[in-house]
Amino acid sequence: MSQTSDISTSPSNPLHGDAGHGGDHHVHDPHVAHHFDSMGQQVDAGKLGMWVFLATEILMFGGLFCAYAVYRGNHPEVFAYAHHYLDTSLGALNTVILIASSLTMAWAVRCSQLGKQRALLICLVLTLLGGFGFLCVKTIEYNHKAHTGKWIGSANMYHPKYVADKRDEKGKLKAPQEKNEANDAKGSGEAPVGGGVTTPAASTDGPDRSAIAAPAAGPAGVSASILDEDHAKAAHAAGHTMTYEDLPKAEQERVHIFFQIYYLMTGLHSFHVILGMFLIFWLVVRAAKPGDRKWIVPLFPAAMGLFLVYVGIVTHSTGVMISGVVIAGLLGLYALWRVRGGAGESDQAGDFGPTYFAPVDIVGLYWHLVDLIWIFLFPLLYLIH
Amino acid sequence: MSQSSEHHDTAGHEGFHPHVVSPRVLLTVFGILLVLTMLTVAVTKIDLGKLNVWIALIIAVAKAGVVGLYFMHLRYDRPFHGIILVVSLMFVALFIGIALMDSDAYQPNLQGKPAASEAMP
Amino acid sequence: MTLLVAQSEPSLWMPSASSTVAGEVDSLFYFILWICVVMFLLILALMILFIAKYRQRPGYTPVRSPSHSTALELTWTVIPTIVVMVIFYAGFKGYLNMATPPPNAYEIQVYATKWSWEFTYPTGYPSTNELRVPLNRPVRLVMQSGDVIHSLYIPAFRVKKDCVPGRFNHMWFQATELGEFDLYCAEYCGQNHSTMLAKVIVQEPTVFSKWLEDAGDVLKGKTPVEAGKYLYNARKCSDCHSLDGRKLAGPSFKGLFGSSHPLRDGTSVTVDENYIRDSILYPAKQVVAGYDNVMPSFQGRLKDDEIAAIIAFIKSLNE
Amino acid sequence: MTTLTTPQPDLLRAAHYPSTGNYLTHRKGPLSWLITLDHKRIGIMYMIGVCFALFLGGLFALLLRTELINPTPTFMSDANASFNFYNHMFTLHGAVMVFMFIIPAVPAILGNFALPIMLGAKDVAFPRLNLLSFYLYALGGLFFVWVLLAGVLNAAFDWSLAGGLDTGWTFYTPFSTGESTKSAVIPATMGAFILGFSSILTGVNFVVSIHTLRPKGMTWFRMPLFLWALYGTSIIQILATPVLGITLLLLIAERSLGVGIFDPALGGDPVLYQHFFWFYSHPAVYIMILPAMGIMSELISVFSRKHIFGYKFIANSSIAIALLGFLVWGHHMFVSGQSSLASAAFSLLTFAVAIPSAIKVFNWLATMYKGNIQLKTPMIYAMFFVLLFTVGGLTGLFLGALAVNVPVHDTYFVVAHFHYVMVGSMMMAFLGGMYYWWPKMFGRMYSEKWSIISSIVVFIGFNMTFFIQFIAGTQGMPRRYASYPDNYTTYHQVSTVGAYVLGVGMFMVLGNWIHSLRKGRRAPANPWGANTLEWHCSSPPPLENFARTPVADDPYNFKHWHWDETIGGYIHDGKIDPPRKGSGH
Repeated sequence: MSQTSDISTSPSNPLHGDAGHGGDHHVHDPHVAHHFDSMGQQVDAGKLGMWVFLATEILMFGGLFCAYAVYRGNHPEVFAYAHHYLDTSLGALNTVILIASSLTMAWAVRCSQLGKQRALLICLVLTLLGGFGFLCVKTIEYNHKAHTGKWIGSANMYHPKYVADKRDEKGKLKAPQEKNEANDAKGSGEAPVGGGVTTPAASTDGPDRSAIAAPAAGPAGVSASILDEDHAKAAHAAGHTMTYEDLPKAEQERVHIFFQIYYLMTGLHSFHVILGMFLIFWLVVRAAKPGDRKWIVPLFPAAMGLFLVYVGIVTHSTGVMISGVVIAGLLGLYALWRVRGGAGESDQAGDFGPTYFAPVDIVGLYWHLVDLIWIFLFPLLYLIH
Repeated sequence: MSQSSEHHDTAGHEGFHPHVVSPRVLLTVFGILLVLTMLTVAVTKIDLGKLNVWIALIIAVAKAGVVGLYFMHLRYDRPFHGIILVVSLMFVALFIGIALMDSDAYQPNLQGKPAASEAMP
Repeated sequence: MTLLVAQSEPSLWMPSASSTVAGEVDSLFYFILWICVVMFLLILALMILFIAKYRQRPGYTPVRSPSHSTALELTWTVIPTIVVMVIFYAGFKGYLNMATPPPNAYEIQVYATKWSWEFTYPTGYPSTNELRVPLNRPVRLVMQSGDVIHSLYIPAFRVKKDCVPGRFNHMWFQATELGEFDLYCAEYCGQNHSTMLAKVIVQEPTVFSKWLEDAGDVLKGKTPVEAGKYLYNARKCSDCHSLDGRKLAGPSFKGLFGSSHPLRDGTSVTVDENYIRDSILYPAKQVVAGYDNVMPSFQGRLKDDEIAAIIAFIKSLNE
Repeated sequence: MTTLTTPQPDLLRAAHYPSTGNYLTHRKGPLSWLITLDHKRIGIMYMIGVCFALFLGGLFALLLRTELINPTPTFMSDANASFNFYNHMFTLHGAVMVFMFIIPAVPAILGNFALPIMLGAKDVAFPRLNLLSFYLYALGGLFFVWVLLAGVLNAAFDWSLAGGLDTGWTFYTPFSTGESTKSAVIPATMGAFILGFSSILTGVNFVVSIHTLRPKGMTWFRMPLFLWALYGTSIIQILATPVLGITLLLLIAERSLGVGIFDPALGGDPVLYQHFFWFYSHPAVYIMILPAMGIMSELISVFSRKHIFGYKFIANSSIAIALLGFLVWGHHMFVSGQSSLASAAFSLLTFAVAIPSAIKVFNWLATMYKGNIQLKTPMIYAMFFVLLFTVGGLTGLFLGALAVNVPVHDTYFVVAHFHYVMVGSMMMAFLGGMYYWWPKMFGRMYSEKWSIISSIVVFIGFNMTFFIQFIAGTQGMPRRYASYPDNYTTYHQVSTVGAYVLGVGMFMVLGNWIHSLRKGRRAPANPWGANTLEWHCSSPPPLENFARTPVADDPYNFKHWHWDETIGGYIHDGKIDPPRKGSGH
C-alpha cells in the first residue's frame, strides 16, 4: 500500500484515462483504465454505458416514430398514396444488406472472443462493405427522388410552397422536375413511369396549385432508366389504384409530409450508418497488428475505388461505377491476399483477443441497433398496404 | 430495477467468461431474419385492412427480438441490459400512445378535416 | 378572512367574478388555498418548533428516536393522496362544465391575428378589439388564428383558450354582470403581444341587439371618406399605418396615393386603386422595400364597398 | 504544499491520504485544467461556466424587472423597440437559465465533484466522456453567447447578423418556424441541442458509475440519497433529452427546409410540437429539482445529527418522481386545444406526482424531530428550501386542478409557481450544496456570519420578487407582457424592488465565496461530521480520491464522528459497526 503514496506527485499523465496508468495494486492489464479495479468491472461499465446510450438513441428515433404514427394514424390515405413512390425492392435489398452486415458484425465479435485475427478482420471489412452497400442503395433512391421533384422540404412538388419557392430557380434541384411524370401519376392513377428530363417546372404557376392536380399533360419522359422501370413495376405490383384526386383537399396538402418523414427518418438512420462505419473502421485499424499494418495500405486505394462507385451512382455514370468496382475489387482481393499470406495469426496479434474484445462487442451493439431501427423503418415506410 | 444488478459485487470476473455464440446459431438467426423479411414483403400483397400494419409490426418485433437476443447477446447477458431496452421501448410507446390518442381526439377540430374523416378510403 | 373566501366583488386574490363558471372556479381556488395555507403553516410551525426544541445547545442531549416508521409513512402518503384526488375531481368537474357549451349558445367567430382580435357576429358584422355580449346568455366563441398561436383570456370570466392556426378551438361563457371587462392575449405572439388587448362589453340583451343592428351598417349615412376613416380606426389600420407620415410597421397613408415606391423584389409600383385593393386582400404579393411582410390579409373580412371607402379615405389624405 | 489539517488515518477503511498535493495543486497551468480528466476539476470548470450563465440570466432578469417597473416602456421611447428588447430579454433569460444554469447546475457541478468520491471511486466510469460533456456544454453555451452578442450588435449598429432570440424559450411553432420571427432560432436551437447532448453524456456517466463503481458495503439501499437523486435525474436525462434533441432537429428542419410537420400552413400540427416539446421539458423540471432534493436529504440529516428518516421512502420517491414525471407533460397544454380526455388523464397523473414530493418533505421534517440541529449556513438554506418548495409545490395544486388552471395558465401565477420551484427551491439547494461541499472543493472555510446574512437577503429578495406575482397572476396579469394595464403597477413595482434585493444577495454570496478562496481558514477533512465517503478523504481531496477503494457503511450513521476543537472539524473514532442483518436488501 505504501508504494502508492506518490500518487499525487508522480509524473503520471494527467490524462489518466489512458491505458497503462493503473494503481500498482491493480491488475497489470494495459487495457484496464486506472479507475477500474478489474477488467470485469471495466467491461461491465463499457457495455452498460453502450446500452444506456442505445436507450437514448431509441428515444431519439422514438420522436420520429411518434411523428410518423401521428400522421399515419390521422392521415392514412396520404401514406397509402405517397408510399408508392418508394421502391419496395430497393428497400428489401437494403434490409437484406443490413441483416447480412449484422451477421458479419456478430461474427466479428465471435472471432475477437476466440482470438481469430484474420477472420475478425475479414468480418469487419465485410461489415463495412455492407454499410457502404446500404448507403449506395439509399443514394440511388434519394437521387431518383431528388430528380423527380420529390425531394425534402419545399423541393417536393407536393409542398404547398413548391412552385413559388425561389430555391427551384436557383437550381437547387439539379435536374428539372418532371411535371409530366407527376401529372401522369396523379392524373391517370399510375405510379410514375417515365424518367428523364422533360420540361422544367413552370415557376410562373403562381400560388395556384391546380396545375399539379391537372390531368396528364402528355406522355412521360423520353428516357426510362432501369431504376424507373423498377419503380413502376413495384407500383404496379402493389396494385396502385389511388390517385391524387381521390384524396380530400386537406389531405392533398399533406402528401408532402410523407416524404418529409421518410427523409427525416431514413436520413437520421443513414447518418447513424455512417457513424457506425467510422467506428468499424477504427476497429479495423486496431484489429490489425501494430507491427504489420502494411496490408491496410491497399485498402485505402480500395476505398477510393468504392468512392468512385459512389460517384458513379450519384452521376449515373456506369463507366465510373464499373471502374470503381474493378479497382476496389482488385485491391481488396490483394489486401485479402496479403492478410492470408503475411499477416496470419502470430504472436504479434492486433489489439483484440480473448481477454480484450470489449470495443468490438460495444461497436457491434451499436451496429445492431442501426440494423434494428431499419427493421422497423422498412415495413413502416415501404410496405404500407 | 434495483434488484437486477444487486449481484454486482460478485460480478467482477464475468467479463472474462463471455458467451461465444456458435456459427450455427448465428447462421440460423440470419436465416430466420431473411425468411421474416420475405414474409413481411409477401404479406403486403394480401389486403387485411388494418391488420396489415399490425402484422408488419409483429414481424418487425420478432426480427428485432432475435437480433437483440442473439446478435446483441441479450440472451446470455446481464438481464439489466434487456431491461434498459424494454424500458426505453416502453417510454417510446408511452410517448407515441398518448400523442396518438390526443391527436386522434382533436382531429375534428382541424380546419378542413371534418368532411375528410368520413371520406376515408 | 375575506381574503380566503369566494366572492363576486374583486378581492385580494381574484378580479370580479362575472360569469357563471367564475363562482365554481373561485370556490375551488379558495378550497385549495385553504389547504395550502393549513399545510404551509403546519410545516412552518413544525420546523420552528423542531429548531427551537432540538437545536444543538449546551445542556441539551438528544434522545435516540427511530429513523423509520412504516405507519407514519403510509399516513402521510395516503392522506395527501385522498386530498389531491378530491381536488382533481372538483377540477375535472369544473373543467367539463367549462368545455361543454349549452345548446342554445349565441355563437361569435373569433379571428386572432398579430396583434388584434376580430369578433364576427352572426349577422356578419365584424368588430375589432371589442367584444359585445348579451347579459345572462351563453356565448360560444369559435376561435381561429390567422398566423401564430394566440390565447383569448378574460380574467373576470375565468376563461381562456388558445387560438391555434389551422384549427377551430371553442370556448363558452355566460356573463352575469353588466360592464366592461379586459380581454388579453395570453400566449406569446411576437412583438406587440402585450398590446393585443380588447374590451368585453356586457350589455342588456335588448341594448345588445339594438347595437348590433345599428353597427352592422357602417356605411349608412356616411360619405365614403367618413366610412373609410371609421374603418381605418375600427379595423386597426391605424396600428401600422400612420396618417402623419410616421413610419410604423407599414407605410404611412399620408401622401400615399399616387406616389411611387420600390418593392422588396426590386420592382416598383405606383399606388393606385388597384394596388391598394391588392394590398388589402393579398398583402404578401407586393411588399414595399424596407418593410416586413407582416400585414394580415383582409380577404373575406372587408366587403368591396368597404374597401372602396378605405381607398376614398386614403385619397382624401392627399387633399 | 502541505495541508494544514491532519486528516485522520482511518485504518479500518484503509483509505489512503497522501500528505502532499491535492487535485487543485498537483499540476498547474491552464492546459492542465483544459485537458484534465479529473471529475473534480471538470466539476470546477462547470462551476465557472454555470455561474457565468447564472450571471447572464440574472442580468437579463434584472433588465426585465426594470422594464416592468412602470406600465409604459422604460428604457426606450419607441414602443416597438422597447417591446422587441423585452421579448429578446425574456427569451434569453429563460433559455440561458433553463439550458445553461438550472439543468446542469447541481448534476454537473456538485454531482461531478461529489458522486465519484461518494462512491469511493477514483473517477466517473467514463472520464473522457465527462470532459467531452463539458466541452459540449461550453460549445452549446457559445451558441447562446453568439445569439446574444449578434443580437446586441444588430440593435446597436442596425446590422443583420443571425442574432437575438424572441420566440420564448419554448420555441412554440408556428411562431418560431415562420416569418414571424427574424431572430436566430436555428443557432439557438443548435445550442440547446448540443447542451442536450452534454446533459445526456453526464447522465450516462452517472448511471454507469453508480451501477459499476459502488464500493464494498454500498448496496443499493445504503447509497447516499444524493446518489439516488442523481440516479433518478440521470434516468430522465437519458430518456427525455433525446426527445428534445429530435424535437429541435425537427424544428431546425422545419425552419430551414419547411418540412411542415409542425407548421399548419404546410399541413402540420402545432399542438403536436407542444407534445414533443413538453415530453422533454416537463421531465426536465425534475432534472432540475430531483438533485436539489438529494442535496436536502444530505444536509438535513447531517445538520440534524440524526439518521435520515424513511430512507427507503425517500430513495424510492426519487425514482417514482423520475418515472411519473414522464406522464404529466400534457398539463402544460390544458388550454391549447388538447382533448379533454388527455387533459383529464394528465391532471390526474399530475396530482399523483405530487405525492412523492410530499413524502420527501414529511420525511425531512421527521428527520429533524428529536435531532441535534445545527443551524449552519447549509442548514439555513435547507430550511429555506423546505419552505419555498412547500409553497412551490402547493401552488402546483392550483395549476394541476383543471378548472383553476384555465384562468391562471400563462399568467404570473405560473411564473411565480415555477420560480418558487426553480429558483426558490432549486437555487436554495444549489447554494446550500455549494456551502456544504465548499470546504471539500477548495479546502477553505467561509465566513459563517456573512453566509447567513447573505442567505437571509436572498430569501427576502426572492419572496418579495415572486410572492406578489401569485396575486398579480390570479388578478389576470398574463406573462411575457412588456407593458401592462395600470392596475397591475403595484405588483410589478414590489416585484422589481425584490429582484434588486435578490441581486444584491447573490452578489453578497459571490463576494463571500471569493473572500473565502483568498482568506478563508483551512478546512478540516470533515467540518460537518458527515459520514458519506467524500468526508473520509482530505479537503481538498487528492487527485484520485482514494488510493484503495474504501468500504462503505451506513451513510447516515454519525455516531463515530466526534468534534475536535483543535482542528475545527470532526474525527472518526475508528470503530465500525457490525453490519446490520438484512439492511439494504
